[in-house]
Formats: sequence, structure tokens, C-alpha cells
Amino acid sequence: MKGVGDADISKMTAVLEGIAGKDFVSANFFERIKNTVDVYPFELRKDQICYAVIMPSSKEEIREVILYANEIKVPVFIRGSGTHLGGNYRPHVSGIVINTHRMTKLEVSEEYGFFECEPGCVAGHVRDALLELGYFLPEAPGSIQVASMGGLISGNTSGHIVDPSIGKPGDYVLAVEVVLPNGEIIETGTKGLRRPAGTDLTKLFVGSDGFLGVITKIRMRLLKAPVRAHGLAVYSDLSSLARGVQRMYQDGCPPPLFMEFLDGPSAEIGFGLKGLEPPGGPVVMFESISSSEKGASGKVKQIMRSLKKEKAIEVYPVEDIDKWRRLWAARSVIGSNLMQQEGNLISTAEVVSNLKDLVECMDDCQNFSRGLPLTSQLDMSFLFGHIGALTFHPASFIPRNWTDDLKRKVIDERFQREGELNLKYGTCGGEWGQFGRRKDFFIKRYGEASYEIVKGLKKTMDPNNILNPGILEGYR
Amino acid sequence: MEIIVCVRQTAVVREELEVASDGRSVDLSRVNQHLNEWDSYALEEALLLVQENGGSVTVVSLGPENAEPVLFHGLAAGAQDALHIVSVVQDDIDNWVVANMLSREIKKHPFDLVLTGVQAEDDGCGEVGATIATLLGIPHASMVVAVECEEGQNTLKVERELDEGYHDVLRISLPALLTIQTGTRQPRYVSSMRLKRFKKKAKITKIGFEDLVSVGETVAPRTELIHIDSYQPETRNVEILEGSPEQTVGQLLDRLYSKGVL
Amino acid sequence: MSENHSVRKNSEDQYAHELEDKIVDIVRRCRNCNYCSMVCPLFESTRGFQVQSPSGILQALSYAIKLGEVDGGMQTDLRDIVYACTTCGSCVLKCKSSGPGVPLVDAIEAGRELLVERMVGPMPEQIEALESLEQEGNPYGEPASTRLNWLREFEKKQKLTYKSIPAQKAEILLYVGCTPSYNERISETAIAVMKLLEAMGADYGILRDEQCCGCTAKRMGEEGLFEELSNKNFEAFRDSGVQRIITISPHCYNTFVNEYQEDMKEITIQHYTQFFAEALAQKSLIPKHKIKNTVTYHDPCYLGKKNQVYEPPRQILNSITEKSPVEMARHHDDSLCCGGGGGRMWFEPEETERLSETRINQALAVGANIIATACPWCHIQLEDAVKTSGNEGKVEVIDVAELLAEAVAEREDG
Amino acid sequence: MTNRILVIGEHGNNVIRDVTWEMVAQMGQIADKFDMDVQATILGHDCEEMGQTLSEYVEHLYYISDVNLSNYTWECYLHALTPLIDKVDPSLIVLGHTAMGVDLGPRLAATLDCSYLADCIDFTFDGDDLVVTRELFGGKLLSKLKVARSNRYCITMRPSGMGETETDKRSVNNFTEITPALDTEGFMTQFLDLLAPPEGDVDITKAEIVIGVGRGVSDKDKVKVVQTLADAVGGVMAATRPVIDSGLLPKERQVGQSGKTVKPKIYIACGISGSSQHIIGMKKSETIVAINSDPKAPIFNIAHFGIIGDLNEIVPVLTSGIQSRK
Repeated sequence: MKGVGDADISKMTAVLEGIAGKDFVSANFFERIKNTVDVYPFELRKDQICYAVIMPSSKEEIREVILYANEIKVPVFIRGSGTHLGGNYRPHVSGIVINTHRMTKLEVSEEYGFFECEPGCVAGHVRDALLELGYFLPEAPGSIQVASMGGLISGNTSGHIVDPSIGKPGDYVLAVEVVLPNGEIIETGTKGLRRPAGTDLTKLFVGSDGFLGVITKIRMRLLKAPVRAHGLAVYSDLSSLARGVQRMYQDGCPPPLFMEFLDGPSAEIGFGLKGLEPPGGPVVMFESISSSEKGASGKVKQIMRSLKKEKAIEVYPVEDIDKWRRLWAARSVIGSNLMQQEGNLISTAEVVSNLKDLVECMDDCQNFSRGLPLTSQLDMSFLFGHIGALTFHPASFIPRNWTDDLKRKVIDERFQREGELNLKYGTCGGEWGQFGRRKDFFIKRYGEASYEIVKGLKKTMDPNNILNPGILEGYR
Repeated sequence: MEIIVCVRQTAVVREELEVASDGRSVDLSRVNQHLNEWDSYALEEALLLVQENGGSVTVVSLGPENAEPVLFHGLAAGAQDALHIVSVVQDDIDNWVVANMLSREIKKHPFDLVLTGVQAEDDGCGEVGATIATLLGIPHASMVVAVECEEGQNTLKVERELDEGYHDVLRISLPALLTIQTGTRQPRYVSSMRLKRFKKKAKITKIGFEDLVSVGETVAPRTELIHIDSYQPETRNVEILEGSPEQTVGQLLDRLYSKGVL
Repeated sequence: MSENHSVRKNSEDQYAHELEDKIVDIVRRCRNCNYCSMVCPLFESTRGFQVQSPSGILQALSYAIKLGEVDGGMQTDLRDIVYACTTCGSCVLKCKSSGPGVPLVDAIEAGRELLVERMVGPMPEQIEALESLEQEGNPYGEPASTRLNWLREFEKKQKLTYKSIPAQKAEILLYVGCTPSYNERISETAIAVMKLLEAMGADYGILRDEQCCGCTAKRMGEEGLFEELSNKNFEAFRDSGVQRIITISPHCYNTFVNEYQEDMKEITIQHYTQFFAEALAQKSLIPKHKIKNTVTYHDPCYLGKKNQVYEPPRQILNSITEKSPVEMARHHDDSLCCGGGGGRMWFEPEETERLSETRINQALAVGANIIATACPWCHIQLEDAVKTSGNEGKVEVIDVAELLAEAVAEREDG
Repeated sequence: MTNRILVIGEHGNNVIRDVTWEMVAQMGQIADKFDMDVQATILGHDCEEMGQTLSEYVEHLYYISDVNLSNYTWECYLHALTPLIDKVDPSLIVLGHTAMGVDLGPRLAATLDCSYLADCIDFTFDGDDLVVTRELFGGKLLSKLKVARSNRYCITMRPSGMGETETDKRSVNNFTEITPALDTEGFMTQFLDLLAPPEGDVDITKAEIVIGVGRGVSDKDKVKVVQTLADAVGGVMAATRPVIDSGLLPKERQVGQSGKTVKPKIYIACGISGSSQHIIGMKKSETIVAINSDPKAPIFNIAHFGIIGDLNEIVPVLTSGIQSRK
């Protein structure tokens, strides 16, 4: 539908109101804006502002919206909480936004051994609800207190969780209910605890970057909440820190659930903000889980032994849970802190290493901005990440007074560099999805043939390219 | 569209009013004054009409020196010009004189539309509007609740409020005078900071009666106020029920049931 | 009338631009992470559209300023969005958990100022209140001359030793505030506070010509009116020579402490709960008997979240209750706003579930039959909610001062 | 000054409006007192019958008939009336203080260049001077005004809401029909449409019990409280203009001059001060109960039973009281 005018918008709105009711459709200019922007730090362009926002309450309503969108050839974007850091899932052309805010049913069926939730459920709420019953949600994005389950499962991201420890959320998803881009509603998977052998369509939608279908229900296995134990190591330099982590794996230690690191400067700030003694060097903090106190603390000791071997300044278990909470908070506040204070714009990259080259990758990430004309001008850069998952987040702060155009250029530069490094180490991003701004990388990494497969898939399932267009095509 | 809005300052009555010792006037020394509610709707209508159709708004008021605030209010709200016909204590004024003087001043300016409120909060006469229209020889419509400019033609479509819930719709040719009813389009709020700013910079044109009346001519009032009373209710035959809520309600129900109305 | 066409135009208008810059500067620091919406009473009590959350309001404001084509219906849309906020400050506390925090409420209130300056704000229903504030010094359309009527009535029942300031001098000024002065039910709080001051034999006085502290004007975005009121009040305070001011409303308290001129710091400002908690500690007030009911305390946002005064009211309640007070599911800095702040007392905001009713249910859930609060507006909101939720007789809303006054009062029976 | 009074009658929906009867009645008294004649006129089209009826109560009735008078516009009425006024030469022209009177009165007076007084609640002659009583500040004060001596006065009379009052027939039936054949060519105002009041879910004029709410009922909650009372007594809710304007209740619930007129068995006025405009619309109710915190409120002047107090306290008690007696 070219050149959508106000008249079309009000017509569209009327139809949508017919679907979800007047109260749950908005053509309010500002509501439309807010549903188009996310954490990704770019101003949106006027031609990106969505036409209308609908908050459906059921898969049937979503189905009707999708059918209508196909009929008038207007794209549909699914909106969870808008917390994607890379801007991958952000609408880049105008369309209808389906906001899942109202779809928040959560049912725990202990007798079956699984729980089912709707896409609008906030991961943090699900986590807490499960914990009350003694269960554990295999999800830990930084934004857990707002991020929606629909988004997390569509991206199949576990956030900070160390994959070798418990894998990805997808490994626990037994089934999903999906509204297809052609309006069909299907359910995949099983009600049993055993996953289908052979073709399991669940895998198609979990981690589909959201462009193959709208997930309207997620069924996940219930996991007993583990016992947790914690440890911390301080190093004199980042290379030995990296070697320590390598050692942990080489020694065959049971991988921790979480293993974060901060470089000197960010540790300094983070610890300071949370009223902790500055560690006096780069620091690794980790959490091991087990079914028993002994098991968990045993794992921590085992890991500590490996870490020690790489001349750590100090390595010790963290028994005071409150201290651990503050440590955990310390690593998350750095970004927001500088942004809130200065209004500077934070740009983070996601570089993943292979085990063998971890030290070299650490070194590359330290010099992330080397040779980048703009990025190298930034004096404020930090390095932190989920080192247990071999993941680095080189972060830089772009001064508030730089022009939007310059800011864009910097971020592009950094995207390029991120790509180069992931290519170099034969890896890929582990948290932020594969397409959107990463499409070019995907082709370089996996080749045109692979890209064609996905395109073909999309074409078959969404001939009118109605659902979340742009993610697959990629955009800057 | 050139619009002239007649505005007036009236008292905000929140307390019992004292009749002055002369028995012919009300002591308003302690009472706050503001823009007559009906006039504020007229002003808003004018500002919106100009926003929608272009043109400018002029506010005019007849009143004593201390009536200036309503004119500043008009300017701060968005009027371009303000005219103040200054009355002095000696002036013997009734609605006839007011309408007469206003029409004389309005004649001096180009206009397509004159707006007034339906009536003033104090005397509630609703005399001035239609009288001005007559004196200007232009049509009027009173108790207007909606105005619509008709493209091309030099006419307006106006909706008026009638009795018993009825409304009527008229076509009226310009120039014309409308008296605007309240509850139509919410008058904008003018902040005290805005008002201060405009009091500093804005300019009000002052006009004296002598500028409007030729030598020897007099505009005499047609009514003379002889006496003001505080309200004496017509003899009440109401039975006021006394006591706690429970008691009063009890008595009331007894009576309603015995009367058989319940 | 370009300015009515846009929230951005009319560039010669410097004051408006300062406001716009202030807003843009604050929003720039907002990462739009939406953590705030998770604790926002507005987001919780409405349909949950994105603009019904703190970051949503901020985005709306900043884009209105950036895109600058906001006119007609959009202006009222923006107005309704910006005025819906209760200004409870939960979002600011949440934001602080990940750094110094973005002053979201400041941006929202600057937005209201901007809308008022552009003659888009305030909410239509608030205009009468502002006119009344300007003319009578209270937002209730009541004559200034009847402000002390409650006191005259009270004097008929009890001999009082207060001084009439400025005619007489006193060490402590009891700043009554508008709601206790004009709202019959809330006058009871003022009366209780006076009984306590009398019981302490305090040297206190009341302003003969008290005026609104200006909080309401400020919340509605009427900065000019706020300045007029605050200047008048400040002069009255200074000239009275009092060393201490005790307020009944947390809103007056917050205004005096955080929004008045620097010199105000020379006078000790206390909410009455702080003052009486000290009095109890120093034994200058001694409870004679204890309250048997199960009491829970509702934190007024302007006392707790805005000023971290959490404990004094609890200390008071602890000292006068038989079984120690119970806490509702949400309390202290996680407390749930009653919905009455931010000028919302004067219009009907969207509420799919009324915050005050939610609050009543939280109180019933912990078996409380008295909800104690220390804010006139919370009091009104909660008392209404008891009625509208059909819980009359089950639970009662009483001000901390009333409970304390009862506890210290001479009585034969225990 | 002549001894003739001319009443300009009003009608609507093919009935003579109450205000017309009120004017005829009051003018009758004045006429008797000061030895004057009451004459009246009715303007319209196909209204002869009404004219005939009215003619029995006045010295003379002029029925001005023209197709252009089927709907009121000040311009047509003015053109139709001025010749008649020249003919009758009345010293007192009386209109109702109604939408029509407010619109036509000042125009007529200014055109005839005679003095005008609006919304008079009482008047008398002092010699040749007309002395009228009217309200100031919405009824807070009463003012007496003397009208400068002249040959002609034009006034609008406040409708009392009492409608047909005791008026004896003036025996002789003098009825004249005038057909002015108005030429509206070049008229500046043109009637386009008459809009009937909005149809509501309920017709308050049919209800036997009406609960009226005024400014005292200032928000949704208070409306709720009153609604429960209405439900308890099986009545319907109505309101004064300010309440309607504030959007708390739909327009079709408005009682008063610019709203509907109700005559229920019981009218319970909650928080209604009793402006004349409202009283007109409910005064004829069989039993009027007023609940108001202000003992001075004019509503108590016409109420049968009054409770002075805060309606938020009293209404719930009343509701439960009624439920318990059922």
C-alpha cells in the first residue's frame, strides 16, 4: 500500500478496532512513535512511524490482523518490550504494530512437568513465578525484568547464560503455538517430556528472528531451581584472565551458569557504584549450579583451582549472597550510568571467540577501535562480557554533541569490525540474532547459498512479506 | 476573517455579597474580578475561527481603568489588538449605553464578525449583543453553540441552542454578530507568567467617551437602578428535616410512604 | 497564532525553549529501557499503552519537540498523556538502580509547564482550581476568608493556646494546608495534630492569612503561580521568625523542602510524623493506651519515595499499637501510589483498575482493619475506595495523627 | 402612553407554550390593576386553532400567518411584528425570557428605539414609570430598576415553570388574522434546520421518579453513589446544565430551560442549588425533595422536603433506607 494517508490510517484503525475493540487499538501519534522505537539508540525517521498499534488478547485476534494485513499489503511488526540492543527487530518501515502486552497468561502444569506462557509475559515475572514453585527459568538477558518471552524465544537468546552449562532456551521449549504469516494457526512439538525425533517444527520458530511466524504460546520444560554458589577472581591483566578461562575448560571443569568479566576501568566504576571495594584489576565473577550445596560449592572450588593456575592476583568464593547481588549489579550498571550522567550514547558490539584463540580475541577486543577512523577518536571505551560464553562486549561512548550522522557512521564502523572478528574466529553473535543489521555478516559467514535457503523459506511461508519485513533483507 | 470580541470583567462571587450603604450598589472591593465566563467562550471561538480561517482578533471592553486585566488576558490568549473604552465613575451607564458606545467604536474598525458572550454573570441580561447588531445594522444570532465558515460564500452556518433541548441551524450573512453560549469549546488557560509578560510588552488602545460622542450629544441610560436587596426567598413551604443522616432519612421515608408517593 | 499550531514554533519565545531544552536534555539520558514502566502505577492501572508509562511520556514529549508538527487533536493527545502521571517518583527510584538515574518526573513536569505556556495545558478540569488558587489561595474554589472556619469551630469545643501569626510570635508554625482547612473529614487530622501540640504544651502558631504552598500549581505546570505563592509564603515564614514549620500534608512538606528558595533551609521543616516521632522518643508525648486493631501503614509517595521518610510514621504506630502493624505486599520504596498525586485529584484519569481500590485489597489481604496514612489526598482517595469497593465496615482509613491523638488522650477505659 | 400591553406569544410542537399562559395571566393582573388592555399575538403558519384558544383570554389576539413564520427567525418575526406594533401602539411589549425572547427582545427594542429589560421576575407601574425586579449574580441579589419614562417599554418575563395559571376568560373573542406575505428576499438570516433533542436510552420525561444531580455531584464516583439510589427507588437520573456540560451525564438527561421539563411523582434534587433555569424544568413535580449543604440554596424555596447536609453522607443512607423498607 503505497503512500498511506490519514484517511487510510483511520480506515485501518476502524478495522483493527473491529478486531480487538476500541479500547485496545491506538492511532495516537505518540503511541505509534513509542511502539516504533526501542533501546537501539537511533532517532526514528518519520517514514518508520507505524500506522496504528493493536493490543490483541488472543491468537484469533492476531490471525485476523495478519489476514487483514495480507489483504491490504501492509506490514505487521510484532512488539514485545522493545529491548533489543542491536536494533535488529525494530520496524524500519511503517506498518501495523501488534503489541503483545495483553497476552500474559502463564500456566504451570507440574503434573505434566512443563509450563505454558503467552508471548507478552515478562521474563522476570515468569522467572519469579516459577521460583516460587521451586523452578528455574533458563533465561537471563540483561533486560530480564522487562523483556517479553515472545521476543526471547523468537531470538532463542539466553542472554548471559554460558551455553556449555545448560544450553539455550530452545533446548527446553517443548512446543510453540504459532500464527503463520498466511493466517494459519499451528501447534508444534509435544506435551510429553520427550522431544520429537526427526523434523521438529518447534526448532523452525524458536530462534527464527521473528519473521516466520507469531509465537502465541510457548511450552517449556520445568527445571528444578538449582542451588547456586559463587566465586570471584582478580587478575593483573586481561590476557591472563582469558588464559584462566581457557584453563577452566581445558581442565574439564563443569561450566558455570554465569561467568562475567570486567576490564579494569569498568570494574572500577561498577564496583564503585555499588559501594564495593575496587578490585584493582580485571575481574571474573561466576556462578555455578548444582542440585546440592556441596555440589555447587564443589564446582566453584574446582573452577577456582583452574583460574588460580593463570596467576590470578586473588581468587575466592563469594558466600555472602548480598555481596554477590551487588557484584552482579556492578557489571550491569556501567552502560546506563554513563548514559544517564552524560547523555552520551553507548554502542556495544558482540564478539564471540572460539576456545583456542580466546587470548588473541581478548587482545583484539581490547584494541577494538584500532584503525577505525571514528571509533578511535572515542576516549571512553570499555571491555566486559560473558567470558564463560567466550563473549565480549567492547563498548564505547559516543559524545552527545556528535551529529546523528556521525553517530551512525561510528556504529556502522563498529558493526563492520564486530563482523570481521566473528569471521576471524569462525563464530557468530550468540545473543542478538542473525539478521537485521547483521545480514551482510550472515552472507559473508555462511555464504549466499545459506541465505537463499532462508529467503526461500520466508517466501514460502510469507509470500506477501507481511510479517516483520526488513529483518531478513537487512538494513542499516 | 477580522473578528472583534466584546469582553467584560465581572466579579467572581464565592461569598455572600454586601449591598453598599447607598442601597444602590454592591460592595465588590474585596471580590475578585475575572473575564466574564460567557465572554471567555466567545474569545476562544474567535481565536479558533482565526486559527482555522486566518485573520485577526481584536478584543474590546468598556469599563473602568481597573478592567484592563481582561484585555491583557485577551492579548495573552492570542488577540492581536485590544481596545479599552474607559468609563469613569461619573458616567451613568446601563446596557443600552454600553451597547451604544461599543457599536460606535466597532464602526471605526474593519470587521467580518463581532462576538460577545450570551450574557454577563452579574446582571444576566443578554441585551448588549443583539443591540450592538441592530445599531450596526448587521444580523445577529444568539446562544450560538457551533460556527462553521461556508467556503466561497460570505456566510456562516451557525447552530443555536433553543429551549427544551432543541437546537436550530441558521445561515447568516457576514458581517454579523454572534453571542456565544458556554460549554462549547473549552477556553484556553492563560498562565500568570504569560499574563505578566504581556502586561509588560503589550499595548492597549485607550478610548474615552468623549472620543465617541460628538459635542453636545449625550447617550443617556434608559434604566435607573433604584434599589438592591439581598435575595428574599418567596415564602418557603419546605419542611426541613433535622437530625443525623439516619434520622432525617427516616423522617423523609415516613413522609414519602405515608404520602403514598413511594 | 503560530504557537497554537505547534509545540515547537514561535522561536522568539525563550522561556518555552529553555523548557524544551531541559526536556530534551533529560530524555537524551533515557535509554528507553522501559524498566520504569514495570514499577509505574499509571502503566499498572491503565490499559498499558506505551505512552501510559514514564519512558513513554518522555518519548512523547521529546518527539513532540523534535518533530514539531504537533497541533490540533495531537496537542490534546499530548496533554492527556503528560497530565496522566501521578508524579509518585517510582520510576526515578527504579532508574537509580542502574546509575545516577534519570529525573523522569522533572521532565514530565517541565512538559506540563511547556504545555501551559503553549496554552494547551492544563487539563480543562484543572482550570477552575488554578483560578481559585490565584484568587483565593486554595484550589477548592472556597473563599480565602473561610480558611480558618474549621479552627473557629474547634475552638468552641476546646480551649487552645496557639498564637495567631504574625500578630503573635511562636517557635513552631503549624502549616495547615488547603485540604485540612476546607475538607471536613481531613480537618479532623488538623484537629488531631493540634490536640497533640496542645498535649505537648508546644509554643506554636498558625498563620492568620495562610495560603496554598503552591504544590498543586506546580504539579499542574503553572510555574508562575507557584512562584507567586511560594514568594508570599516564604516572606510570611521569614517575617514570622519561626524556627520550625510542621506540615500536615506531605505535599506541602515536599514543596517547602525541595521546591522553595534556598533560604528556606534556614527554617527546620518537618512533616508532623517526624515531629511527633521525635516527641515520643523524647517522652514529651506519652501514649496512655494502645490500639487493639490490626493496623497497616500506607506510604504517601511524597513522604516516602520523594523524601525517604519511611520510619517516623511507623515508629509512631509501633508505639501505640498492641500488635505491631502489618506491612502490605508493597511498602516503603515499593509502595503503591494511591493515584491522587500530580494534580489528578482534579480530573478523571483513565483507571481500568483504581489504584486506591487495589491498595484497599492489599490491606485486606494482610488482615488489616485500619489503614493508617499521613497524607490528606491518600486519605481521601483510600476512603473513597473503601466505599466504591464495598468494604465499608471491613476496613477504615485513619490518619496517623488521629490514632496518636487518641492514644495520648486521657480516657478512663483502657 | 397608551394603556395597551402586547404579549408576544410562543408556541411549539403545535401547543401554546407555558410561558405564554404565564405572561397572559400576569399581564391580566397588571391590566386589572392599572386599567390596561392585554392584547397578544401569535406568529406562525397553520396555527389558527392555537390563536383561537388564546384569544379567549385576552382583549385581542392577532394571529400573524405566513409560511416564512413556520420557524422562528428574528428577522422574519421583526418584519411581521413592526407593522402590528405600529397599529396596536402598545406601551408595554412583553416576551418570555426564553431562547426566542433573548434573541428577539433586544433586537425589537433597539429597532423600536425603546427601553428594554430582560428576565423580569416582577414589575409594576409607578405613575408612568415602569419598575421591575430582576436578579443579580444568579439570584444572590435582587435589583429594582426604574425605566426612564418613555412611551414604550419592552421586557422579557422570566418563565416561572408553573405553566397554565388561573386566568379568567376575557369573554369577547376578538381574533384577527394578519397575512403579511413576507418577502424574505435579501434577508440576512435564513432558517435551515431544527434539531430535535438527542434520543437517550431513557426518556426522563416519562419517569415517575427522577433523581436530579447538580454541581454538588462533581465526579464519576459521586454519580455512581447517586445511581445506586436511583436503582434502589427504580428512578432515573437527570442533571443540571453544568453537570451535563462537564460530560458526566449525556445531554438527554438535562433538566431545565435548555433541557427537558419533567413532572414526576417525586423529584429528588441532590446537590442542586436551584438556578431559575433548572427550576423551570422540574418545578411541576408532585413532590420535590432537596438534599443540599447550603441552607440558603434556592432549591429549598420550591422543595416540599429538605435535608441540609453533605449528599455523600445522606444519599447512601437514603439508599439503604429504601432497600430495607422494600
